Amino acid sequence: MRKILGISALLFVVCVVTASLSNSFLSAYNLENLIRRTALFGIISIGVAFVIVTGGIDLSVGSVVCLVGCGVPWLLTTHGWSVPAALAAAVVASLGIGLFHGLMITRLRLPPFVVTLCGLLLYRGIARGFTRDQTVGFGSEYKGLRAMATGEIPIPFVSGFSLPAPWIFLLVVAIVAAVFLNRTVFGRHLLALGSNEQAARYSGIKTGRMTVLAYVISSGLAGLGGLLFVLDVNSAQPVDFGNFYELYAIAAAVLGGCSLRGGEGTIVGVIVGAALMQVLRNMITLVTTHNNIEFAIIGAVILAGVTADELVRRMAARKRARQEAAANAA
Amino acid sequence: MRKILGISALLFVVCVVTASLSNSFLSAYNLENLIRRTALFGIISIGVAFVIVTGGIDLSVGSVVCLVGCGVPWLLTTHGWSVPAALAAAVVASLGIGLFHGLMITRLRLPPFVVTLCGLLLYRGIARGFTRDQTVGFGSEYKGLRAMATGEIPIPFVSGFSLPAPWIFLLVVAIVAAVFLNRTVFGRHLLALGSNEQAARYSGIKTGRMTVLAYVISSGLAGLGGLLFVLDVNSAQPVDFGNFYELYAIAAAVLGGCSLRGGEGTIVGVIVGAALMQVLRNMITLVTTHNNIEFAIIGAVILAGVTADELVRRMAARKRARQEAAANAA
Amino acid sequence: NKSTEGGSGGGGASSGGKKKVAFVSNGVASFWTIAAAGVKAAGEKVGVETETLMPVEGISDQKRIIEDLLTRGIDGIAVSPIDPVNQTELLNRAAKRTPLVTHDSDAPGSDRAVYIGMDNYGAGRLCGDLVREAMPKGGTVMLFIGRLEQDNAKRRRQGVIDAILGRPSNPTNFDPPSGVIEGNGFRILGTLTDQFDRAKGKANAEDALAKYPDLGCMVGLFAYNPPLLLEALAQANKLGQVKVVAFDEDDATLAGIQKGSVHGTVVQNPYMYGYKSVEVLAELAKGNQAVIPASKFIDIPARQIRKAEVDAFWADLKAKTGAK
Amino acid sequence: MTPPPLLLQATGLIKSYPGVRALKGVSLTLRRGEVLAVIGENGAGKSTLMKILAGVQQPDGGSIAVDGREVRLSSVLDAQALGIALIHQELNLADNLDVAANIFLGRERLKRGLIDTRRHLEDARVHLAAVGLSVDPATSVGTLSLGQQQLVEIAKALSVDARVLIFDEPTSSLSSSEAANLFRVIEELRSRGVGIVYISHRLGEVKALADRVVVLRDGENAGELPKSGIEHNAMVRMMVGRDLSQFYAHEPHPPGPVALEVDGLRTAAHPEHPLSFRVHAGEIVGVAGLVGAGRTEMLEALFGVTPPVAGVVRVAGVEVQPESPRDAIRAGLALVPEDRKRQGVILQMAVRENVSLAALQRDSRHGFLDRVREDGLAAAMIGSLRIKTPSAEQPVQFLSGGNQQKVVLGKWLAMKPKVLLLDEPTRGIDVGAKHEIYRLMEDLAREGVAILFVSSELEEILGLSDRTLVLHEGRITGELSRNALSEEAVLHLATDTEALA
Ligand SMILES: Nc1ncnc2c1ncn2[C@@H]1O[C@H](COP(=O)(O)OP(=O)(O)OP(=O)(O)O)[C@@H](O)[C@H]1O
Ligand SMILES: Nc1ncnc2c1ncn2[C@@H]1O[C@H](COP(=O)(O)OP(=O)(O)OP(=O)(O)O)[C@@H](O)[C@H]1O
Ligand SMILES: [Mg+2]
Ligand SMILES: [Mg+2]
Repeated sequence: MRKILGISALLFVVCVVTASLSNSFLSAYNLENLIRRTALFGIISIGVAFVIVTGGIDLSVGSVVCLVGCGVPWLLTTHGWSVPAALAAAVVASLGIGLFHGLMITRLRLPPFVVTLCGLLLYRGIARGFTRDQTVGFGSEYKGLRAMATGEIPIPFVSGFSLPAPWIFLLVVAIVAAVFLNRTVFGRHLLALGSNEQAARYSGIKTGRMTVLAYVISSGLAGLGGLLFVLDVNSAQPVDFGNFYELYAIAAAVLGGCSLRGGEGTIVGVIVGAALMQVLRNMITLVTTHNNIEFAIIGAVILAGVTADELVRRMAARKRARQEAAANAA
Repeated sequence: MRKILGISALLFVVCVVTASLSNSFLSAYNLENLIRRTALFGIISIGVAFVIVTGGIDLSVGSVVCLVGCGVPWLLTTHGWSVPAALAAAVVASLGIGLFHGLMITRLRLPPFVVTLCGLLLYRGIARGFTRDQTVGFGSEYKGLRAMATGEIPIPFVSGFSLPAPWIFLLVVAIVAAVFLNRTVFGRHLLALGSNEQAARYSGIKTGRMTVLAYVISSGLAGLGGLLFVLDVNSAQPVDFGNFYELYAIAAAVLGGCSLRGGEGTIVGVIVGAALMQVLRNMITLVTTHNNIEFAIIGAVILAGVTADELVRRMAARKRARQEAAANAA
Repeated sequence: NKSTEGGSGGGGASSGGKKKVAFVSNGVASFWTIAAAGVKAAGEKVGVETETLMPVEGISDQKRIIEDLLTRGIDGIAVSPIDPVNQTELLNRAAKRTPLVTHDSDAPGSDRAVYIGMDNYGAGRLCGDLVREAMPKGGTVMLFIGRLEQDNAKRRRQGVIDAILGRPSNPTNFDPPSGVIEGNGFRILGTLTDQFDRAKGKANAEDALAKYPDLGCMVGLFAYNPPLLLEALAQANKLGQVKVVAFDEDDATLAGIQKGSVHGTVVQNPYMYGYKSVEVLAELAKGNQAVIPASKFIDIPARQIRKAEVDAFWADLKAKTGAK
Repeated sequence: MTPPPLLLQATGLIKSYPGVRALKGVSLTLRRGEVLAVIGENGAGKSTLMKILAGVQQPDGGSIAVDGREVRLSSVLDAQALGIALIHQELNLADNLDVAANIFLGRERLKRGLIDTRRHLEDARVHLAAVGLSVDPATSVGTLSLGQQQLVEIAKALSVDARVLIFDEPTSSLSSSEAANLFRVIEELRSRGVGIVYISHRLGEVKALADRVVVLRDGENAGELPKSGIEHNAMVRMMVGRDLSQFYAHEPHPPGPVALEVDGLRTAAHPEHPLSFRVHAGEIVGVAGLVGAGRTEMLEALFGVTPPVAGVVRVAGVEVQPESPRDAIRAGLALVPEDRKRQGVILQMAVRENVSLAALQRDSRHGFLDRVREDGLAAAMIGSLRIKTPSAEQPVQFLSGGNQQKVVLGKWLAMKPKVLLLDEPTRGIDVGAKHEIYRLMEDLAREGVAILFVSSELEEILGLSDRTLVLHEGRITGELSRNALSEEAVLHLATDTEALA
């Protein structure tokens, strides 16, 4: 809870500052955009959060986004597959990748960093291979499918603002993920193995299987994210589609309170983290006239945020200690 | 030692395969190129290895390469600084960055992943900011300075092949690093704190100071690498100069036997790891006619390599166990 | 002292007697795929082996590719230098070992045999003229581009700006990307870059629409930018309301012209870049210097495509690239 | 009277780790309602045997029968299904989860497919009460002390409702009152017919509890004692293979000048209580108290691990400000910490590297390692402390607990400290090694080192100390000279909150 408070406060401050500097920030159109982007990045960040909770890392997220994002339109337009067949292929590929990572990590005991780094290189390479580096996209077809990402759901009694469809995906994913993590046996076991794998194993938990599951979730959600991204953007170039998204996803998860040492994390925090990154980027375009220092600002704000969070925490601890000492002395 | 053997064998196999498929591979010109590239990547990988030995991670390497690589020509050509002044600025900046990371990590106890991820965003952003996204370079000036990277040192009695100058830098860096890590008190302290920080502190080691030192070394060598890279290439675009180099550097270090859990690592292994990556890329351009699956191949080879290594290790262990059992039964 | 190394240099080194030439781009894009089709077609026609290489990681990658090509022994290289001024030395080194031409983007200070391509500044001006055509009464304009540090990008953008503002032709102008530029009844509100991240490119378009609800015209200067503009406009229900002027010949752009949501585009002729490069290199490899004009410039002009020209152009393009 | 039926029978169990044969054919039987003690030196194979019986590890050979039927225990769940539960020697809890979640980890109760948190909390309360731990089951395990965590482990095993319950050194971090409570629990389990395997290095406990004793030595059965034959010397003889005469050979020697003077020291954990005492050169001062009494905090404050908030510390008359262990070491202090594996040794490093770690800087030449001196130091310590290791290059993780502890001692002896602080120096250490550590402490005291040692084993305090400080909730509640020292006196001061400060 503590951890989420800090980041939420930061998000709030950034929103207030942006709103005061730009009156377009709170326009329905901009909010819809923000929500859609947060939803897309939120989905892949939640996936990564599961891996981080186990104490692992998944660097392949961006490349899985690329593989699915390029693969689906490629199958549909170049190979004329049907929509269900192409979606099935995407599901199989992304879950299969997660399974592969999980097995390499648990069976061969290879470090997650290495396995998923190879994945990062591999899947983008595969996408570049099969598309022959061609841009792929839906053109003006597949409107129905694309509504998954571009559709809007009107809110009763509210006009001028409607919910972007990806938000529904995020909502479903987040609720399922939160229940899964906090209320089911699987989630409990995942948290346990993240903080002390041996203890989990000694308690009869099939730690290998749980770890594999986490990687499957991560790749699966990366695949879903990749699909939604390409449906939203409508075209993908394998060389750069989803580049660096693993870092954004990990950053969102860590900002949202996931400890890279494992065993800690909340889904709400991850979404707040993803939102913060998107609001920052939005702010830079809305408020300034140059967007080339965007990343510098994101980096600086995150750093300032975690620093402030840490300092506040320390001050609180010191204050508490002082109060206790005073109470005891009295 | 075991760990280096596996990777060295892999490097050897890749070299033999490439040489048998392309008779240009062993040409003096190609070997010179390979040595130069290995040297450049080797230098930044050694830096990262120091951080990995402490159990940390440095994701900012590529951005430091970018900052120094863009900053030096910018200061020289756009601002007319003298060579010593520009170099001094580069040294101060890169060591300062390492110091900053180290202090954030040890004093504020922020996770290295977060601090250096922010660094990754920040320093590239800064470089983009001050160059206003313009390409910078030396044109046809500064030949003397550029000889640091492009110069060649003739070998006595050998004609047709001369050593690229960066190799000298790598040699010096590697020897100093190896001596430092294995033969000095500091190095021992670094290894100790990488294995068990608490025990190291209880033994009177200034763990904070040693950790800071590791980050300073990492950023310092990234700065040196950035300088040599830009002197070699002669021009740098802040947007992509050094992109992903942190991943190559970490991959080289891990391939070379550094454990991401800390406390383990050899300098020779890191260089072999860096060489493997370069030979792989070289092979793909020399042997195949499409380089778009280059990364897929690198990823696949690394994965196959670590997998084979692990399997061989297991087989050896099983064989040893069987022999022991037999000996005991007798 | 390099004469001893194996596999390098002279044309005779290639296997099977067939000459081998390489075409090196400045990055990866569908633009270059069209060029690759031209490379292939020319290779088949003049009987040389061809290869198209696209660097992923910018300049250092391009350098590595050229070095490796020289290692392998190549009979000619056509390259689109990313940073012509600073790459001069590399180009000169390559030119010593094999015939070298530049395409798409020139390196005038180098020893390259000839430049095959168009003038980016001029093409930019053509694009700027389309903006003025689309908005005869003037108005606000936002520019969208992948990156600004590439020489061709800089010149192209400058051409657009100068033409919109009605300035005389001067390729050495440079307006910094931040800040509003005004004149001639137009307000150029800014230039947004996306580093080839399409999601970001689309977000840029959306943010611009949010920031300037009454934006007049959006100009997409890299091939993938106009389609992203169209996506953003479609989602904001502003198709047709905001003018779009494009660069290059993405399918979505051409379809947009057909439908009227894009006013027009400026197309280069990447197919001819590839085709001509191979033709020239093949001749140079035979030792025939006569293909080089005195100006050292083979012009492959850019053209404007509006609704009237789009159908014919598209059909021709499909025929060349073999697309359905 | 027929003996109660056999619950568990292990025959000829064999287990090898890389380079070590931990079990070379060990057999064991356990009957209903029996408390079977398994004893042996460090590294004898006790824990390995128990891990096999609980399905944590699989044997290379031999067989296991439960209720007379041969079984294969290929996982913890298999063993639990047969009613076998193990309390590990090392703590195995997930710090991030609460007490209740840890107790039911792997056996969660469900309600409509989701975890029934309320029922967990309720049931946990019952099990916690059984082991006498009064913490809220919703508190995070990470905030509990070592002893409390140990009790959570025990509660966890009790919640299995096992027929065979294996305790692997359960009392090593318990206070005597907590241990006494545990013994009551064991009695009750026995009366319910549960078969209990009990491992301990505290032979007093074994004598009090066990119905039968099985002794292991070097991975083999070294003998068995029936209830009537359980007696200290017999057990020691079987374990060590020889007699250990005079367990506590304490001879008070005339104390020298004051070596450690502590005046008004306030620790960060208990800043409200100033601590003042002195230790003379050549004196052994014991520190007794219940778990959580703040003894560790006191030592850690003196050693600069968590610098004191106020107070004066003088070592041999010179004032020290212990801001870090380094400062303390410079001043002539040394600390053998409580948690050997986390704070004492670096498991992956060789014996040589561990022994030389603190002395490196002193022994270096301009910052370069002096391998000759380092090797010499390691050899000297291995020799004088009789550290059992194949070579100085052996990674410490492959040594037994006692030998690991000697490595830690060696590290500090190399520094020739004026004051040696020891926190539970014999925790988890076998009799033979204990004996040697006591001897070492005696020798050091004779050489003029001032020794301040914390122990939860009253026997040890009674046997070794010239003077005893008793702590209660961060306060020194009393000081007992050797003549006034008795079990009752210590316990009184350790529990009596009304005692004078
Ligand atoms: N995982 C392991 N890998 C390698 N060797 C091991 C492992 N576990 C135990 N050993 C070795 O097996 C032998 C038996 O160890 P075990 O832990 O069973 O001893 P123990 O009797 O429980 O000792 P202690 O009294 O110190 O707890 C020792 O030599 C130990 O070093
Ligand atoms: N009831 C409690 N609730 C929460 N924390 C406690 C409690 N009792 C002790 N602690 C904390 O646990 C930590 C370790 O206590 P510990 O048991 O090591 O104290 P100690 O007196 O040194 O005992 P010992 O050395 O005998 O184990 C201390 O930080 C202490 O404040
Ligand atoms: Mg044991
Ligand atoms: Mg303690």
